[in-house]
Amino acid sequence: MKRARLKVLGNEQIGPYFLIRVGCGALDPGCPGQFFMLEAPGRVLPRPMSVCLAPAGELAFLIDPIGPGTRALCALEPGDAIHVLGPLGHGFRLDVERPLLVGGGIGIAPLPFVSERLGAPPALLGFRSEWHAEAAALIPNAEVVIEPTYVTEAMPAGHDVLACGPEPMLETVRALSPDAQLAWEAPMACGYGACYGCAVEIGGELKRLCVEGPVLAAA
Amino acid sequence: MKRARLKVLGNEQIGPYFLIRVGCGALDPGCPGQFFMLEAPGRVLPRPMSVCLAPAGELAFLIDPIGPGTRALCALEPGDAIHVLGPLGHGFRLDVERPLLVGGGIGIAPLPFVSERLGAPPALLGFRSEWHAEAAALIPNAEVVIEPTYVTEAMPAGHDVLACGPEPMLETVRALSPDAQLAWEAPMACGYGACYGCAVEIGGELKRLCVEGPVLAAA
Amino acid sequence: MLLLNGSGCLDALIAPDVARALDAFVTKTITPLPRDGNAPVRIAETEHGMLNAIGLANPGREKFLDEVLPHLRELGFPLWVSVGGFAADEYAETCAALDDVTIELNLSCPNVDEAPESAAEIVGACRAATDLPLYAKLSPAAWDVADTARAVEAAGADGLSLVNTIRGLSLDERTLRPTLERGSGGYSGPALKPIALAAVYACARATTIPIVGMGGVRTGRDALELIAAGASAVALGTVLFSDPDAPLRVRTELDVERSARGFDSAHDARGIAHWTDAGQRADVHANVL
Amino acid sequence: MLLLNGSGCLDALIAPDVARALDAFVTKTITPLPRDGNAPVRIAETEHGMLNAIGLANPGREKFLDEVLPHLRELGFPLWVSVGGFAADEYAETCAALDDVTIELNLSCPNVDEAPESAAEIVGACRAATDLPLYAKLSPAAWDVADTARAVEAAGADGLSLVNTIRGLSLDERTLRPTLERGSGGYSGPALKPIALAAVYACARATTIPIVGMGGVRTGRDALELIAAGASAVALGTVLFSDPDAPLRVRTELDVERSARGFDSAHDARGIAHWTDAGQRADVHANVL
Ligand SMILES: Cc1cc2nc3c(=O)[nH]c(=O)nc-3n(C[C@H](O)[C@H](O)[C@H](O)COP(=O)(O)OP(=O)(O)OC[C@H]3O[C@@H](n4cnc5c(N)ncnc54)[C@H](O)[C@@H]3O)c2cc1C
Ligand SMILES: Cc1cc2nc3c(=O)[nH]c(=O)nc-3n(C[C@H](O)[C@H](O)[C@H](O)COP(=O)(O)OP(=O)(O)OC[C@H]3O[C@@H](n4cnc5c(N)ncnc54)[C@H](O)[C@@H]3O)c2cc1C
Ligand SMILES: Cc1cc2nc3c(=O)[nH]c(=O)nc-3n(C[C@H](O)[C@H](O)[C@H](O)COP(=O)(O)O)c2cc1C
Ligand SMILES: Cc1cc2nc3c(=O)[nH]c(=O)nc-3n(C[C@H](O)[C@H](O)[C@H](O)COP(=O)(O)O)c2cc1C
Ligand code: FES
Ligand code: FES
Repeated sequence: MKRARLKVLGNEQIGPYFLIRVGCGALDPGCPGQFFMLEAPGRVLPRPMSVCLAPAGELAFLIDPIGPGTRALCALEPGDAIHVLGPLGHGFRLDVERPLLVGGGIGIAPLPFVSERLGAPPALLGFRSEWHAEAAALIPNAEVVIEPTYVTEAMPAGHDVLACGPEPMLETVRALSPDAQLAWEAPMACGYGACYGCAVEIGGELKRLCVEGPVLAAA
Repeated sequence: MKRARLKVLGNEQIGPYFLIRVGCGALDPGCPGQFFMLEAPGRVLPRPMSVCLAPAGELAFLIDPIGPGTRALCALEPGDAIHVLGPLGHGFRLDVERPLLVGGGIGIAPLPFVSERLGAPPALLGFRSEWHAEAAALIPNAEVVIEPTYVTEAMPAGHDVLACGPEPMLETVRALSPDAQLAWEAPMACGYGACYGCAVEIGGELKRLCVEGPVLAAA
Repeated sequence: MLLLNGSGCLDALIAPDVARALDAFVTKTITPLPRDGNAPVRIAETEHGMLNAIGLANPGREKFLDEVLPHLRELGFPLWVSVGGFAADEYAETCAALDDVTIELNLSCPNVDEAPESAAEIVGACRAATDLPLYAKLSPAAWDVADTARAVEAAGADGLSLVNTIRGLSLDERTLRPTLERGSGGYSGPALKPIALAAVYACARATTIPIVGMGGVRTGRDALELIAAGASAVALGTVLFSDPDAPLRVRTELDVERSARGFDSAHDARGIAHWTDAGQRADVHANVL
Repeated sequence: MLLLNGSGCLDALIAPDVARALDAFVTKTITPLPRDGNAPVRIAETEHGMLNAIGLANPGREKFLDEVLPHLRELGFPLWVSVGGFAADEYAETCAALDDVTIELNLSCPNVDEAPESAAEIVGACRAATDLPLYAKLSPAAWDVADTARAVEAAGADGLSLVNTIRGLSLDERTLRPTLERGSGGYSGPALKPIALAAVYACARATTIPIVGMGGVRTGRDALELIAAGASAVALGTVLFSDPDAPLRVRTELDVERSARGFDSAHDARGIAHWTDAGQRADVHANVL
């Protein structure tokens, strides 16, 4: 875990999302499923964002502008600089035999990096609309379903599932595929185990998602 | 008293000060010695500023960047817009026979407008340095003294003095010239009589400077 | 939905147009004797709010009744008189001398040295002295403001005004000495909003009387939040200093906000922060103002 | 000038490098029994601060003493243990079980339902139970925090920690329901700074014991302000969440600030907000930590 002030290199809109590229400076890009805390200009707390892509010397984040923090991030322009802390948490185990990436909505954010590291395994992505589905272009080998169809209705059996998406989606994936790896979300103030804000129930106890996760085994 | 969002037309540095010109929109420029409350971007409260010049369709303010509010104002760029409220308070009586304008430091701010309205009467201006004295160029017919000489040492008798400057200067002017008109300062939150923050002793009582002044008779 | 000014944040005689844009005008707190207030400097800005140590500058009861109130009446809008004092009987005497106004008892000024007597005791004394509507204005500087709210309701208050300022201090950037001559002052403005929301939310559960919410309101959205937390009316304080047009603006923004959220009136949004998942109201029962 | 973390704002076992940059590490508050804390959502950002309703999540006294404390000791830096409870004897029992640490009594957590017993009573019980240095951590939610400060000093406290969070609430922008599952939470961060300064300033005049100042510190300048108001040490809370490098940064900034103002050490600036015009210290007599 390191903190650095990184230059914004690019900001490109993809459907309703924004792909923000920063120069990664001295920061290690980490593993797929890990995340960084990004300074959201003008806000008190940073925001957790999964690494979406990590080409040499860069880090890219795919961000959905849903509130004040993400809106501030999506308004960044090339030349701006923000403080970034990471990599943080535990990402996906990549020692899997028949990987299937499953993502829903902005939950696809960590999957391009996973896909790259796993050599473009099959992916199943669900979106609310064709517009949102534009982001599927970031992931090769992807089948896309649009609501009212849900990814969990189209999920083939017999795979090692690596999933990220809204909570109801993850719950259904967990039920269908008990040894899936699931990337969860929780509000985070610090991202490195200091605030105890991100507590979620893990094995019947409240534990810090930023320390134990965000990727957890389904069972 | 009216409030409007006004466009910044120009920002020119004069010595250590900044002359900010705004389009005056529907606002009446008021009389010399009156002031406006200027929104200071990013700050909670607006800041009181004397009208420095009021060419047709414009208002100009001369501002000394001494704290967070004035620094924010001096950082304005053409094209920016700020809320402005005014004109406020009571300015100088202009029905005087032998006017002499006396100013010290940023206290010269209201004098260009006074000078214009009175047809360029003699002025005596004191500054801390030659650099500060560059602002004297805004006032025709001005004699300039630089510290360690003080304006009050150079002040001729037999004039109707209209003065603005730091408190010690005004106190000395008051002693030398009992029927001078003096423009005072006090911290102001509202500028229009709402907060009772700007109380100063006037005739033995605490009164609101923004309502009774800022220009008061010396005696 | 009534929109008022915070006591001490507007002078209707000097700025009648601003007061006219409100539903009622609340006076600065009136004490039995005239007060010059504290020595200047009495106001200071902080990063996210402001401090004041005006110190209840006011003409005193007699002069207020004889000279100020008649002029206020001429303006023709509903009046709330903020009543202060240093003992229960002082409050009660002022209440007894008033007529045809709503009374707000300032039980919470942080800018005078004297500690306040028990809020409930003051309300009780005033209740005995007048039949006029009595609002108790409380400080958020209490371990549990809802306790005080319950006590003043039991003592006969008709409503609550929440919140007054909380004590704060700032230092001059150069000298590191207090900016205010008095040292500390009352902290108001944006930074106060979460504190005000917590107080309104807690008191709406603890009492059945209407609440005037205030503290850091700048926009219609802020006003809607206080209403959602349980307020029946909203007062504007610090925002009036930077924007005398705030009454009309906030009202307009509030209309836009509440209709975008499907409420036919701001009143319908009152207390919705207390709704349960089932969509029913929880134990909020504040009456309509 | 000591730099600490605010209790509950750092876990030295998870982030030892952050803790090492401080002069001592303060644990999260330990209660007699283990606590999961409140249900999520437990944190929320506001415009100028944050809210938390962690609810004293901690492993409980036994597990802390047996499993956590030994690991903390291995890290080798000075330890402060924050002690909580729901009755004076609970606090005292934990104090009695501790050794070779400084104790901070958390008398002020806004995130549990039980009202605190009298602060002085708790301090008195703990004083009887231990000879370790005892700091009393107070809430700013009091009409006059200096009164409490005097009382805990008389009861045997060796120092004060000022301030804990104050109760606040925020509403979800879409649903207008409380963002935190618990409803209200403790308000910390930049908005709290003027409140913290006022508390430190008042208590430095009211007592003779050293003060750990905290509340909204982000920069060395903020730290210097608390020192000027009377603090002998400064703690970093919320700022650690956005900047784990804050300890070193704040220390460096503090050095630059104080030397630019002509002070040979930050310690020399202690209490200068209380100096009179004549340049003498007024009635501040806080001892050196
Ligand atoms: C480990 C981790 C990794 C993450 N990675 C990414 C990522 O790569 N890209 C990304 O865009 N986000 C990601 N998130 C989520 C992101 O951090 C949050 O969306 C962000 O913190 C919200 O901040 P805000 O200020 O914009 O909105 P907030 O003020 O926090 O929320 C605004 C509103 O949005 C609602 N809301 C909250 N969360 C969501 C949600 N997920 N969807 C819709 N509405 C919501 C709330 O009810 C609220 O009304 C990640 C979260 C975690 C924990
Ligand atoms: C009626 C009226 C008219 C005014 N007209 C003008 C004008 O035309 N141009 C202009 O530049 N200013 C004018 N002023 C003064 C101006 O309003 C203040 O300088 C400004 O409000 C300061 O705000 P700030 O946030 O920059 O500094 P603050 O934070 O308020 O003060 C910063 C620091 O400066 C110190 N300080 C305060 N006042 C002064 C001062 N006057 N000189 C030096 N240090 C000071 C304080 O001790 C503090 O440490 C006027 C004031 C009044 C009341
Ligand atoms: C300058 C000033 C003077 C005030 N005077 C009084 C007063 O006389 N009586 C009172 O009950 N409240 C007084 N208040 C408190 C306000 O009425 C209000 O409760 C508080 O400022 C919170 O609202 P705000 O954040 O919108 O300003 C005063 C506040 C300010 C800023
Ligand atoms: C997430 C969080 C958890 C906290 N937990 C505790 C705690 O367990 N015990 C305690 O005494 N204070 C606790 N505090 C209060 C802090 O120690 C500190 O007093 C307060 O946050 C003010 O400082 P700040 O504004 O720098 O954060 C907590 C604060 C936060 C933000
Ligand atoms: S986000 Fe702070 S502990 Fe996990
Ligand atoms: S500045 Fe508010 S009353 Fe004068």
